Amino acid sequence: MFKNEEMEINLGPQHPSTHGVLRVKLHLDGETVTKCTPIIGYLHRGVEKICENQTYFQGQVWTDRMDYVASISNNLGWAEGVEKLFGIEVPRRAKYIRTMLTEQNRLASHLLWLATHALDIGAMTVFLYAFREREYLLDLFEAFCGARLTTTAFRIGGLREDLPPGFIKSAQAFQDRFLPCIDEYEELLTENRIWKKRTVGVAKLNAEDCIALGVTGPVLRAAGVPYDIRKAFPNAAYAEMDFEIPTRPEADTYARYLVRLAEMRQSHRIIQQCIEGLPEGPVMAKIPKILRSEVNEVYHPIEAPKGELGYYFVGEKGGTMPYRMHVRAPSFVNLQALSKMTEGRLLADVIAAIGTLDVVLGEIDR
Amino acid sequence: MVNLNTVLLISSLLFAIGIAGVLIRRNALVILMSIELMLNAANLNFIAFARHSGSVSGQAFALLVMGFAAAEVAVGLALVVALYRKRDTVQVDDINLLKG
Amino acid sequence: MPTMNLTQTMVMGLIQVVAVLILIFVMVPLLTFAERKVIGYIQVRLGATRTAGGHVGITGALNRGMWAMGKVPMLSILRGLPVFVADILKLILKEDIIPAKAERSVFTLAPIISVLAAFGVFSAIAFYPGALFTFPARFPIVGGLPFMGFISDVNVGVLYILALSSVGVYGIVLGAWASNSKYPLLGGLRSAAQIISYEVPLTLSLLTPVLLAGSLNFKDLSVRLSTGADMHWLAIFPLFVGFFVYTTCGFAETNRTPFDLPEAETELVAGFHTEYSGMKFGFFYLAEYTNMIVVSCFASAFFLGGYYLLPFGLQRFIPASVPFLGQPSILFFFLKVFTILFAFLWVRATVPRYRYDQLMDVGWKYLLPLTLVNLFAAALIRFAF
Amino acid sequence: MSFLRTLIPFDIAAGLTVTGRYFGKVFFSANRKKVRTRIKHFTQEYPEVPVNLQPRFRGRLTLLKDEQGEIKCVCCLACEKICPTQVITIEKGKKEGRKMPFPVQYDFEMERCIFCEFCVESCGFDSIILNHQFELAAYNREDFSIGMEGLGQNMFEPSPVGKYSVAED
Amino acid sequence: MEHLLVTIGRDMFAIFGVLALCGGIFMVAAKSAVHSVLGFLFTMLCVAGCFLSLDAEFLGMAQILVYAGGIVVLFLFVVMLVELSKYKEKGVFQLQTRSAVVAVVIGAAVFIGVFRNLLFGVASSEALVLRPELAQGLNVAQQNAQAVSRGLFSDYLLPFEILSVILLVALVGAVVLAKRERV
Amino acid sequence: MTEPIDPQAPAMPEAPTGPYVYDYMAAPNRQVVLPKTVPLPSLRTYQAEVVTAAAADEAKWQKQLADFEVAKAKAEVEGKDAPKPPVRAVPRKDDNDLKTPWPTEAKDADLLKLQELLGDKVEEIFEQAGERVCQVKKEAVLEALKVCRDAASLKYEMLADQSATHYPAAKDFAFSIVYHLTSVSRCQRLRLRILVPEGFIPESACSLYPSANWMEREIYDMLGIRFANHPDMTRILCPEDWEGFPLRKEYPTVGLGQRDIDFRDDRGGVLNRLAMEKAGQMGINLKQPKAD
Repeated sequence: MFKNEEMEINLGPQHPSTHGVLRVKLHLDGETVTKCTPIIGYLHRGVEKICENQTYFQGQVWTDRMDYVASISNNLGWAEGVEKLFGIEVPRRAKYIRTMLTEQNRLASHLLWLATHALDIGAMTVFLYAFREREYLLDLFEAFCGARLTTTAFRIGGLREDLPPGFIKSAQAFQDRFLPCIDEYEELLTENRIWKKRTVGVAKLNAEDCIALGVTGPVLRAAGVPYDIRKAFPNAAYAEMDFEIPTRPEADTYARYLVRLAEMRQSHRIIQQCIEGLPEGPVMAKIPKILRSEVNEVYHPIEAPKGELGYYFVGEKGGTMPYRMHVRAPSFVNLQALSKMTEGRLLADVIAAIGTLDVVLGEIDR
Repeated sequence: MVNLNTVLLISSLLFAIGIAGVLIRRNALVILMSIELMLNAANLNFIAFARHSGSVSGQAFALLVMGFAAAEVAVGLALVVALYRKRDTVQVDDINLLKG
Repeated sequence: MPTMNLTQTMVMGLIQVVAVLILIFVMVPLLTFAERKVIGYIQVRLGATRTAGGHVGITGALNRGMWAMGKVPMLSILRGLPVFVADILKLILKEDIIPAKAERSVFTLAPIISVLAAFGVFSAIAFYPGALFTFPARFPIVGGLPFMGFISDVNVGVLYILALSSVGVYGIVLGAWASNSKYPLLGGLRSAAQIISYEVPLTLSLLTPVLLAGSLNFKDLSVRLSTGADMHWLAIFPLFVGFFVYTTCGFAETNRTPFDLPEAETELVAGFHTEYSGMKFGFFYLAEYTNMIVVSCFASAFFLGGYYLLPFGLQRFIPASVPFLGQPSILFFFLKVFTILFAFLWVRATVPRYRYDQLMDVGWKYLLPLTLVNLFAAALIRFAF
Repeated sequence: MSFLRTLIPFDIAAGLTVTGRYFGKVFFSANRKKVRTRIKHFTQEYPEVPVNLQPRFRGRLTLLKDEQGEIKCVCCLACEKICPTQVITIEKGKKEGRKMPFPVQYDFEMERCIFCEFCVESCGFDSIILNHQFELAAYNREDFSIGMEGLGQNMFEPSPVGKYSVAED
Repeated sequence: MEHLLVTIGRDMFAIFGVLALCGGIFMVAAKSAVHSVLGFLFTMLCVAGCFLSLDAEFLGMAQILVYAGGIVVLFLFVVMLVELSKYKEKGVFQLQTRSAVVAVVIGAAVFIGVFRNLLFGVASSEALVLRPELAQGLNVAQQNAQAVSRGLFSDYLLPFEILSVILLVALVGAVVLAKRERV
Repeated sequence: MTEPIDPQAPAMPEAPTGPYVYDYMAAPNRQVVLPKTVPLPSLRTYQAEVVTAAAADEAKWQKQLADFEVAKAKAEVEGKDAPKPPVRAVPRKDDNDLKTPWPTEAKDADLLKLQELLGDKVEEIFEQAGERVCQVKKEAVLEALKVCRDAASLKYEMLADQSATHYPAAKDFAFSIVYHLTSVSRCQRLRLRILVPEGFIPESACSLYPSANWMEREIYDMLGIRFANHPDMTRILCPEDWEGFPLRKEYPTVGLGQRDIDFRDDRGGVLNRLAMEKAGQMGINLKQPKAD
């Protein structure tokens, strides 16, 4: 440990704070990290290969299992990608409902992030408070599609069923109780001196590095780049929604925390607009029973809670299954930035950096 | 009651152990510890004589010796660490060159 | 106090040691239970409400019957109480694993050192300044002897306690080293550095009451401080700052949040006791909670008024003639101890944890200057007025 | 003022206020006597207090029967084809006095089922549903192979698996 | 029983002293440096016990505080860091061990020869006994700490100040020595 | 294990030799059907297809006409009624039909600019489903990426995604590698595509876009395409010693690389054998997988 003797330490694959089976190989000089190598693949299930052998309808169930904390966003990406591949136009009501559920799912994902990130840094009560609100959201998902986590919420061409009776009412009830809860988290964390010490200036990644490394989502926005696919390439009903892209110039962990909290408030706003402006009409487009594609390729990105989630399809002539399916998982690309964020910093900052990147291993390893 | 010569015997034996440690061990850390042991033997004598004469001077001196011991350990350990960093060893046998 | 012969002294000492041991062995499990409950309530859940097998056997039948009647079985605060027995049973019955590459002797020695250092402290702590009760004359050896509120009345009690608690660090460091594993080693190094650096402000903050009261005897010190005998009224300020610094350092000494870096589970899995299991782990656990109790006893005795009702020497405003409130009582002492223990749990549930270098910063850059200034102020008050 | 704010931890006091408030609320409401009084804690005591499931909850697959007690399934194999994990195996057969085909065997390998409800969606005869059963734990793998008949594997029984769940007994 | 207890109480110093000797021997003879440190710690605690039995309460506690709380932890710290490397000791003892042992034995013999009369002479048991009434001088009104500090801050103020300067110098020196050269 | 055989021992059913192994070679998923066509979207191919289809349609119509003429002549000869004249089939349309996005001529300014800058290194540009596609020569990919990133009017700063597709049925190439570029400042997207044959080592994009690091490792891991000048060309998702490249079309969904892991510390196989014997006593045939 004295004479340039570095300790090599394995953070994971079984470790309380790596959020799954992430393994990070650290070279430590005392407590300072000199080299940081993320090693992934422990959860590799070959989703892309499986989807090449399943029809476009069936493939959606695998997207649930990628980013399992934001499965509705994944469903949306899949459904919209396939619709783009076939040129299907979705009814407006379905678009609104999709937008609302996706935003609720963003809330759920950000709440989970807040919970685990705070727990990593040591604040254990925020964990339970955030899970309490997430529970309401999961109840809403259960009411809509029957499952809480692996939702399989949407269908190609729209939705399977319309909203259940009473859904709007309970969603509105959640809307009413949610904003005070965010204030509560802020009271516990935002001004707390220990929280600020642990996050301000930690794991910095400026805008140039973010763009060069392909980092998207709240991490990019916390570096001051107002890039949001909901605004840049509007999908679903986002073009009709009125919301802002929260950004911060500091590009550190604290800025990401603030950006995500502000995003939660914006999502709350979007859901309110969806509830108020929900149009009447059918929820399913007219599509044939068996979809047969033409030769086509499509890359469809959406703004998942973690960043740009892109689905790349190659269609075969007359094929009912995708010839090639590829997922641009936001966590996969974002995780590349971990070594740049942490090298030269302390061991505890690695934990904060993993937390602030908000990685989900199901999505990274696919 | 305790006899003074018991104290003296034990302290001289402690001192002897310390000398033996300095002379026969090759680990610089153990040598440093042996020196501490000798200082403690001296302290024991101080206190025994203070007790014998009924004056606190000996105890005050023992306290001073303790402070010196602490200073000595700080410097000694710093030396050992510096040595280890330079030569990758704490064995006194291996330190036979003038230049590091 | 009647004079005692040697045998009587030894027997009385034995009785009192056993009493204190019983106190520890009751308080520590209750403390873990309270930790579950308090943190549970803070986190809008119920905490422990049932032990394993709550649905079988007699208690199971009882529980189910009461649920069927639409009643919550028993008082809900007490329903999880058997958990602490289950905890101890689990620790005792669990397989005691010594890793193959571990240094066996040191590995076994480390938890023992921890526990001994933690327990030994109690021999100088006075829970009550005088005799609690007198044994009736019909008892064979101890008849007519008083049962004191302390084991021994050490002249340099404060120093003794500080010295013993500084020995406790060896348990952690040796256990970490003997595990021959990397996470424990990092935890052990952190712990050694942390405890050594926080011992300085801790000791200095304790010097404030020592300076103000002019004694090193635990009992004398506490009584003099709380009654405010020959103390200027300004002394409340250095006492208050001293209390603040002492509690902060106490959190650090006992490795509690926000200073729980040696066992920061999100960084070092479980820190220095990662490789421990069974009763060896239980010893570390016991030592940590015992240390919490010790810190609470200290803070309560020196800053919060000890055996009297009001803290910081405010007791002088209540004349000794007031029947209950003016008199020293063991109840007041334990009330304060429990309050501080509750604060331990409350803070744990609220704040995040520091980073290692920030922890050192807090210790050396803020607490140490603060205590020095405080000490100087106390000396000024003592000698100027 | 800022110096004072640094010296005195107002921020931590604010956090302590939040947590302390919750402690008080839950402490005074949790130690109640009746079950159905207004409670402040969020968690539920699950096996005793039943779970409220939404009507669309997706549980275990079940075959439905019509009013005569006949199995509705007519072996169109739509569910078998659409299943993403191929957990359904149907064997077609004939039965006396029934025009439509009759499933001689309807096997459901629940250990692989992902509860996506595609089978129910594809069924044109409304002959299967996912019921509301969610305590699907068992000690043996064989317990997860559910069929129409067989030892302890009857699909029409209320709980062929999950027999070790607490709520059942 | 009573007799035994009295004996133990009277010979407390001897017990602690012998234990300290055992610890010292363990320290010198132990193969692993950590074991040496353990032995050292034990010796220090026992020496503190000796101090206590010689009516030097304050010094005993100071011994534990300074040695057990500070110095031995430092030793342990350095030993743990040094033993991290895979470097194996070639041998525990030096090459000149035998001659060293001979020298120590000769030294002890000379020592005993010179001081034999003084220590084990006929009158020694009378002259050298530690009389209990003399302990009162060390224990002014049950406050050994006060007595020691009186001595320290009145008679020996200059050595005390020199000591503080030396400590400061040692502090600076240790920091300079142990500081890593940044490349 | 050399134990003396006890003649009085009860006759045990013979324990299966070796551990229980699912016969992956016989599994239905093991059989691989290689694709017959090359579903590579391309304006040129589409236009050729359209022309061919029109020609085929025309030829069919001509044949129908000729048949009709022949039939009419025959009927006239035989004196029967004249057959109905053929009607040219019009493709049926209804609401359920999909509006398939066909490739169209590139009209976008970015694509034209790119062609202008790169000249004959561009093989093809077109638009499909609202996405811009530019196919460049495989040797010039780094140059094309540099132009895309640095040209003032393009400024595609971010490499959002990079992936590859296997085309075993194609003749002069085996893989297509696509680069999805995003311009964060202009909110534009572009797909760059190269076609590489088996064994060709394209230049790595890491020097221009650091985000390509893991994506190229993933492509190597999944499809076996190596990249030149990559800092760390190793497998990323699969273990280091994995056989084959899973996303190639000839790779079966079940079988290759699959291994049975015995978690018990049973080097001599004693525990396994005992378990087999026990299973044999209980009449359970572990050999037969339940799924079949």
